[in-house]
Amino acid sequence: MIAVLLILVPLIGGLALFTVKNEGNAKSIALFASIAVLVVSLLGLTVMNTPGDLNCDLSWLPMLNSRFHVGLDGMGQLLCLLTAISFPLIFVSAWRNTYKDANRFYALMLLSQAGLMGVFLAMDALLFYFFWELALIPVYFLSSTWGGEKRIAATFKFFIYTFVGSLIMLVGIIYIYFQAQQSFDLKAWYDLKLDRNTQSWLFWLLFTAFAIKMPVWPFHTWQPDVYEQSATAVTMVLSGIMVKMGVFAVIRWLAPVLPDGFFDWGDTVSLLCLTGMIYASLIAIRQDDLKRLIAYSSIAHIGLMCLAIFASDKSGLQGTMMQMFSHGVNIIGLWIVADVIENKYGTRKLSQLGGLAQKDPALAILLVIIALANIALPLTNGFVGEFMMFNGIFSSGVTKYGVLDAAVALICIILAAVYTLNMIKKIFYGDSNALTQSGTATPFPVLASLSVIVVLIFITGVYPKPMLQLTNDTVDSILKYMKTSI
Amino acid sequence: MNAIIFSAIWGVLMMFSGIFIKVKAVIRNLAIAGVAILLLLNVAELNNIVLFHINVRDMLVFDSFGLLFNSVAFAATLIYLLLSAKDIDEVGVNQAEYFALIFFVLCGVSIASSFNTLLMLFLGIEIISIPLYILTGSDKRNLKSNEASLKYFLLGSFSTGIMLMGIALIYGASGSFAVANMSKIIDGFVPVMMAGLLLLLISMSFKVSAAPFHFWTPDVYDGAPTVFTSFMATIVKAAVFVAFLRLFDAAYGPSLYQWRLTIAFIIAATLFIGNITAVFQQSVKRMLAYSSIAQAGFMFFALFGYNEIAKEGIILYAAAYSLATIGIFAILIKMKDYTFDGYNGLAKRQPLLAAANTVFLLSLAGIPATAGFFAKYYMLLAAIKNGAYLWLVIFAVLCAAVSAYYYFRVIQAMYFKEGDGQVKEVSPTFKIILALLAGVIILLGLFPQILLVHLYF
Amino acid sequence: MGITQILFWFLTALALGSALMVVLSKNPVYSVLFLIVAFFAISGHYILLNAQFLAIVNIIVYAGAIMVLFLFVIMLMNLNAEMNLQGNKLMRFAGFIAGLCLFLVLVAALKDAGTKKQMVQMGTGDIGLIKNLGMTLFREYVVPFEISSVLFLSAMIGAVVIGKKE
Amino acid sequence: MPVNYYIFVSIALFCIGVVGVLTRRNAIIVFMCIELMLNAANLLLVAFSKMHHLMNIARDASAGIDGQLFVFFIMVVAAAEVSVGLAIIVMMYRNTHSVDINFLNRLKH
Amino acid sequence: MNYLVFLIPLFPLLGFLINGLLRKQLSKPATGFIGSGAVLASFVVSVILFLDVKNGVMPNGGVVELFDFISFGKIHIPFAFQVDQLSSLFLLIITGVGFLIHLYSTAYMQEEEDQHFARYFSYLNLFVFSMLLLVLGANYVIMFIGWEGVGLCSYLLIGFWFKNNDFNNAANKAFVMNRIGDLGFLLAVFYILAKIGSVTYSEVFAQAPQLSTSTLTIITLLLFVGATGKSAQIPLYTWLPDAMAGPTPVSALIHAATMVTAGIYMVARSNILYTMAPVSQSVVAIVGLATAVLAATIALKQNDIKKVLAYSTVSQLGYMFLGLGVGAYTSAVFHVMTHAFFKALLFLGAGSVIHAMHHEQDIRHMGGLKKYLPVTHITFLLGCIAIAGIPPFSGFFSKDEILAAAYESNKIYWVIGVLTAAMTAFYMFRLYATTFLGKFRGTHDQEHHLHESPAAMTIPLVILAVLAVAGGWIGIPEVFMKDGHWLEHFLSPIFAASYKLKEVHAADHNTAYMLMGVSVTLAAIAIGIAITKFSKKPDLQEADGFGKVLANKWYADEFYDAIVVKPLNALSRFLDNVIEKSGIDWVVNGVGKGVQYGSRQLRLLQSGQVGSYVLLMIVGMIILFVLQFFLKK
Repeated sequence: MIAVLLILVPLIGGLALFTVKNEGNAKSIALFASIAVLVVSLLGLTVMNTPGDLNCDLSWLPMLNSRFHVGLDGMGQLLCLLTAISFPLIFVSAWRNTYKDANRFYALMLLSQAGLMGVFLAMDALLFYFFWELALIPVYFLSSTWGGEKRIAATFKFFIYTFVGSLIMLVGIIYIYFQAQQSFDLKAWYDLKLDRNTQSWLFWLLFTAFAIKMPVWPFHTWQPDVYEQSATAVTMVLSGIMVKMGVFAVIRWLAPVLPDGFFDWGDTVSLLCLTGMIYASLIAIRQDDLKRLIAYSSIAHIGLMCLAIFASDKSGLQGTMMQMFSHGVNIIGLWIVADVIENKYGTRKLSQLGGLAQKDPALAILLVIIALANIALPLTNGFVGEFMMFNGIFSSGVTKYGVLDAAVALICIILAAVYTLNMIKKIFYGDSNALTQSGTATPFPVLASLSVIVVLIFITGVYPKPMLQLTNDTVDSILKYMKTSI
Repeated sequence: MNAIIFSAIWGVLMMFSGIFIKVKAVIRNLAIAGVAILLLLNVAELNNIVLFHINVRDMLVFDSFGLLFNSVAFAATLIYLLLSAKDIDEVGVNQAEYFALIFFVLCGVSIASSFNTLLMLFLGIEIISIPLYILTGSDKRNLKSNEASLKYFLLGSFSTGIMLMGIALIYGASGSFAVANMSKIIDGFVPVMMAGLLLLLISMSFKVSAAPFHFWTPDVYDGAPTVFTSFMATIVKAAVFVAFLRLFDAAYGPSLYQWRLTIAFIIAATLFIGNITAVFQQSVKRMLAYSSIAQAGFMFFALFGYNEIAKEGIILYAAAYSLATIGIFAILIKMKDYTFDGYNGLAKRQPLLAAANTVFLLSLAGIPATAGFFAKYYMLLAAIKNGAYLWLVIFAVLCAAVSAYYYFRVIQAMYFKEGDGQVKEVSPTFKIILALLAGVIILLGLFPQILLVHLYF
Repeated sequence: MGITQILFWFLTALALGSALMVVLSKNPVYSVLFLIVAFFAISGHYILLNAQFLAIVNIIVYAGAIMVLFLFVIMLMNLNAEMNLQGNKLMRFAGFIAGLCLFLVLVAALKDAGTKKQMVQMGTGDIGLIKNLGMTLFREYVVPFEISSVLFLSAMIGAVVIGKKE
Repeated sequence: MPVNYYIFVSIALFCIGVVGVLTRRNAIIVFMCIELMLNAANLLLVAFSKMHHLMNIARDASAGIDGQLFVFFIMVVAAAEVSVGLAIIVMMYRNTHSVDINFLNRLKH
Repeated sequence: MNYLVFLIPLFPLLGFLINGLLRKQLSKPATGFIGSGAVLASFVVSVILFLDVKNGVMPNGGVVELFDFISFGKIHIPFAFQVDQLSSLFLLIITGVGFLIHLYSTAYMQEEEDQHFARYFSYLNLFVFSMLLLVLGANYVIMFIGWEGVGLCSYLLIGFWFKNNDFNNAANKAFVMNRIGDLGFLLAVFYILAKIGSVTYSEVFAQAPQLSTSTLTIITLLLFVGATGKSAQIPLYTWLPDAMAGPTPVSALIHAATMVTAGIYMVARSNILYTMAPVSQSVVAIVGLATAVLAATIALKQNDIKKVLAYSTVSQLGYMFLGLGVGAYTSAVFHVMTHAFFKALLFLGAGSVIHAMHHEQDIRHMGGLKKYLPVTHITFLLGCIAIAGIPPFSGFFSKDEILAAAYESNKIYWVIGVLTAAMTAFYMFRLYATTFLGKFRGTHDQEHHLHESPAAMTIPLVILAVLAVAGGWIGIPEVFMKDGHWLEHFLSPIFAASYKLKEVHAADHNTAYMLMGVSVTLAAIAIGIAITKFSKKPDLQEADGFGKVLANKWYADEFYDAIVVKPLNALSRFLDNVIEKSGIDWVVNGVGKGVQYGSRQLRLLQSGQVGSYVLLMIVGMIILFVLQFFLKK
């Protein structure tokens, strides 16, 4: 029930919005729908959390033995919550923004939410693939319609790139389907034991798609361009939630299904992740464009999550889940700030900004907190996730290089501090210049959504226990299939 | 049998209607009614209501597969006529004859989907081809149409020659034209059989425009009046594929393993050439011609996989591909400029057209929730089920990604580019049908079984 | 070497030779005439195989009707040797090579078959007689026979639609 | 006569037809060469028909007759094709005063 | 009274929140009151707890669990506090000195606008909060929270005047260098977690003996990397002098009295681990000593009043590490305490001077301030004497204890230590003499405005001066007084295990007297030279020769710039321009371009000529025949 509602509410809301003509109404309806989703999600977390409420298994494609099976486990709850929280935040923060054809904009946003929910909820591989692709289409339209000058080309590259990955994944899914006695059921896939060689190459069929989506170095080059060119609200969806699809998919659809392949390629992928982390962090240091800087920082963060997953350690996995949520919330906060700055001053160039802390102390404080959460300062949400991930990587039982991996990855923490502080310095500190002199105070909706984010940062940062408990069972069951000691 | 006889009769009727009826709309509606009745009769036969009991001496066999395909083809034709019948009027003065020819083609389609001997296959293919040569050349003053018609005719006859040579060799090796007997090969005649089958394969590949026998396709599709290109590229092509699959059933199936390499080569070449060449096209019409080659490459997987899934898949593919392409062509006909730029800014002026077109294009690209996804999906399923040649499947999906490139160029033009591509007058009926068509495609994309379930009765 | 063999080789040589001349002749009229010769040679083969009906039909329909139609069109268009429509050198060369390769490949594919052992009935046999063919055609093959009427109808319409001056 | 003689003769005729299609630019001649290819197939069919007759004569007095009937149908189809084909060529000639198959070359790439 | 523990960090946290959120509403006195009051309240609670601890009222080993912080699998990391001898002592220092500095700040920061004033106090409260977490934490993770927290506050306060980009750079530098150290700390935590499965002190220390020496060495070295960052030791010390960009009370509180001693606290806390890893101990001692010498030499030639003090801090921290390295944990903690008093005093005194001089910090423009700033002058002088190690001032006791322990451990340590002590005395009195003695060398305008600071500033100076003088008396060595070393007794439970493992020999009385005599004599000589040399004729010209090297801090910043910063920037540029744009992205775009190029070429096949189509078809046929007939196995 809950699971279906999570998909249906945004879907219906989105479709209905296409018919709304008035822009103001569109905005309100979108916000209302997204809050409704949030309510449903919270209901699922609190009162209606029996398996009967959370799962829904309907006949769908009897000829293919595929069912409309959606359900929420701990990880699903977490990511659905993230998705549910993000959209109201995005809508509120963009309240003062005016979009051409606002009804279409908000409609597509809600549709993308429906698609994302579907990805996180699907318990059937075909259904998963279905939503995986579907989530992409609204985002494609969103990024191509609203945004910078080069948006069309950048989005197109992104689309084709991820489409390639998805299709290769489809081949893998079909192959496994036949191996699993023509079943798409998640459970059947988990119980499937393929021989090591098969797993080894199947791994790449699936992982390519996930790697492109995350993105893992060197599949990342679509990302900075798209983030830079898309409208910022869309970028929030992309980087806040959509990239989590890749991480999520690795945990749910790759690691337990192909454990041997997963282990065999673990070191290789870890190497890619590490390279990517260092690489992206270093590049982030010299970015002058705020959006590109955040984009590269996102690559580094995602690399860490991927690395932690491949450590196949309980701590690492739980940390990854925690971090998926935290990173989603934090990076949305960063994008909100980027959006505000761009709207206000018409530039994203760090070199042209400066001294905003005088003009806009509230924004400065909020950004500093979010940025610090992003670099995992203790008592913020980022710390819990990263601490656990690093611990997982460090004590990983599946690789000989755990300590080395952790040490190298920790270097990125330093580099993250370098570019994040640089960013803060260049935007907020120093004396204001001719451009920033004209600055006005940040509108209330933006501050409100940023404040919510800050509150989330501290709540989850100081008392992460509920979240850890939420994902505990999921992690245990996944690890069981990964055959490592818990 | 209902369909074969009725379509022939109605074709004659249409032929004479041109003499007796002077109002174009009446003729048009007569044709639409004819197809509707044809569809009904065929569905009736699918439910075992047969009007004509004729002893066909095993030359034709009416099974659910063929009949279901006929239904799809007729339904597609119905939609095609509903959308584009007016445009047929505008091609030339011989409106009634064009409709008559379309009915004859449908007769050929019904034969091709139910043949049981090579003779009927040959006749069916020829009955399909000859009217098409004419329809291609129907815009007589247009040199492009002339050229297309000539090329189509010469190359088509050439492939007929190859087919006949193949049939002759098959006959020599098995002593019969019945497809059922094709596996009974006389001692020492295996190479003869194989050569015959290969020649037959080549000529059929030609008809479905598979590389390297596809060369006629872009030129003919481009040169023919757009409204007929639409018909040729969809219903007819699908029919030939169905015939091809039937042929495989008897002839290639038993010795399938011997053909896989050859078919793999054809698939790879078709996908590669179709998709890659389509990328650079500037005219949407010509792009669609190449895209039809590329789609043929995917349909070929049904032959490659050759199993029950393939049968389901080819029906679904036929439906998905035909419906979507008909829709795209119907919109293309309304455009004043056939280049990609001609679509610029369409979403502003004709949001419904643009939205429907998007659905069709997404379906062709194989995006989920459109029929095209399950069509491609079934093809991959059919191919992977056999386990071998996974590289080919990967290659195919990479090509599918390339296909997204050129399909999305149209979407980009419609939605994201500024421009004033002009559109001809479109009637509300046209829009409604277009919307319905888009709805059908999405419905099939969510629940393909509503079509496929009819295969099993 | 019996008379049948001699006739076989003669007719074969005639058919192939005149077929070659069809391709090689510069004047289209000559080509038509050589093609008629080739058809006659093939008809001769049919007679040799005691397929009398086909032999006659071949001469009447092909050599008679169809080729005359060709000739008629050529005359109508006043095409003659001056309009030299040979392809360019390279294309011709490539064409010959490709044709030759195809021939070699086909021969190679079929040469070691058990076809040598199977004999063709020459001179006798009554299946080629009009009576037997007719019986079978109108009993067993009546459906395709009727269906071919559709083909003719469409060809007729086609000739009208395409050929008619507007 | 062994049947492989007929096979090779037919193939030879067929290939000559193919070469004609390849090398000639006159549409009518090209079309004639295609007719030649059809005739090669016809000859082969008749030869096979007689071969099967000989093989199965004991079992079935009319064995092999379908091969000859097929030839009949081929001739039917060929006649139909010729009528359409010549109409197309004439139409083109009317518009361009040429029967060169390469004369019209607007559709490419 | 353990239930009161949570109040200690809570007060500053509340102060931070109130001042931070209501910074535009509150007036300066209100802000100052809240800020200082919060710390004072914490101090009061700390005193209560301290008395409890002193009386041995420590239920549950002083551990108070507040809630579960992070737990997964078998690992539980509670949010727990531990109040024992060590932490209660540090609590007193932090809240006590902290309160004084807060009080001082209310006057010092008076010139700031209301909201910045409030911002300052909220930062300061946040710092106290973090520092208290660091000290109170009952496990390494909570300590790490405080550890990073103080780093953050340091960053915020160094960059307090954010309009000045040099200050911002200094703040960034401080944060990044601290982070480098934190990396080591974190790795150590992971190591401990992996080996022991817990980070709670009691469990870690209890199970430590089961670990191999190499493991312990790695853990302790990694922890020490953290300490070098936070406590400004070689190689991560360069941020501290730059950190003087912050307001002077901040320097006093964070960069002298408390935060920088976190490393010492951590090592002292983990003393058992270090004791079992002798290699690490030596490393700690050598790094500490090297830092002490290096910083002292640099301090000889600095002309910025705060820079001198900063280097002196680095140097003194080096002493403390030397003490830890030679196993004299109590002495190190003792020195932390005395150092907190006299260094805070010195910084606040310097602040008073700077305040009076209208933010002039160059001592070459000062001189003769004795008569204008009497209170400041006296207290500053007392501080100088204390740091120089003249008995019976506090610095004498703690420093000599360390030197004595060093002597026992390794004579060379002692020799260098004593020389450093002499240098310390020299540069401190050079500073004193140049600033307070002689004639005023500033502008006439400055001279006109010279005035003693208000009471809010002088009262803390006086209190600290008293402590700087008398603070050492809680650790009077055995030589002078039987059972005089009250501190040692108090702290003994903390270090008991270590001392049991490795006895620290107290020097016999004669040696002790000799050692004291040497160091005091040398210090006195150095003082004498400094006073005579600089009171009349301060060296105003730019240094040259070796002096220039010292004035330029051994070119350490330039060195780091050349080996770390520049290569990193170059690498970043290379990756961005070459690898990213013309490497990976080029390949990705290249695939797209390749397809387009292929398309352009491939479409030429479609020549539009029937002949070529047929030719290609025939070629295709031949290929298929070859495939089908001749290429199959």
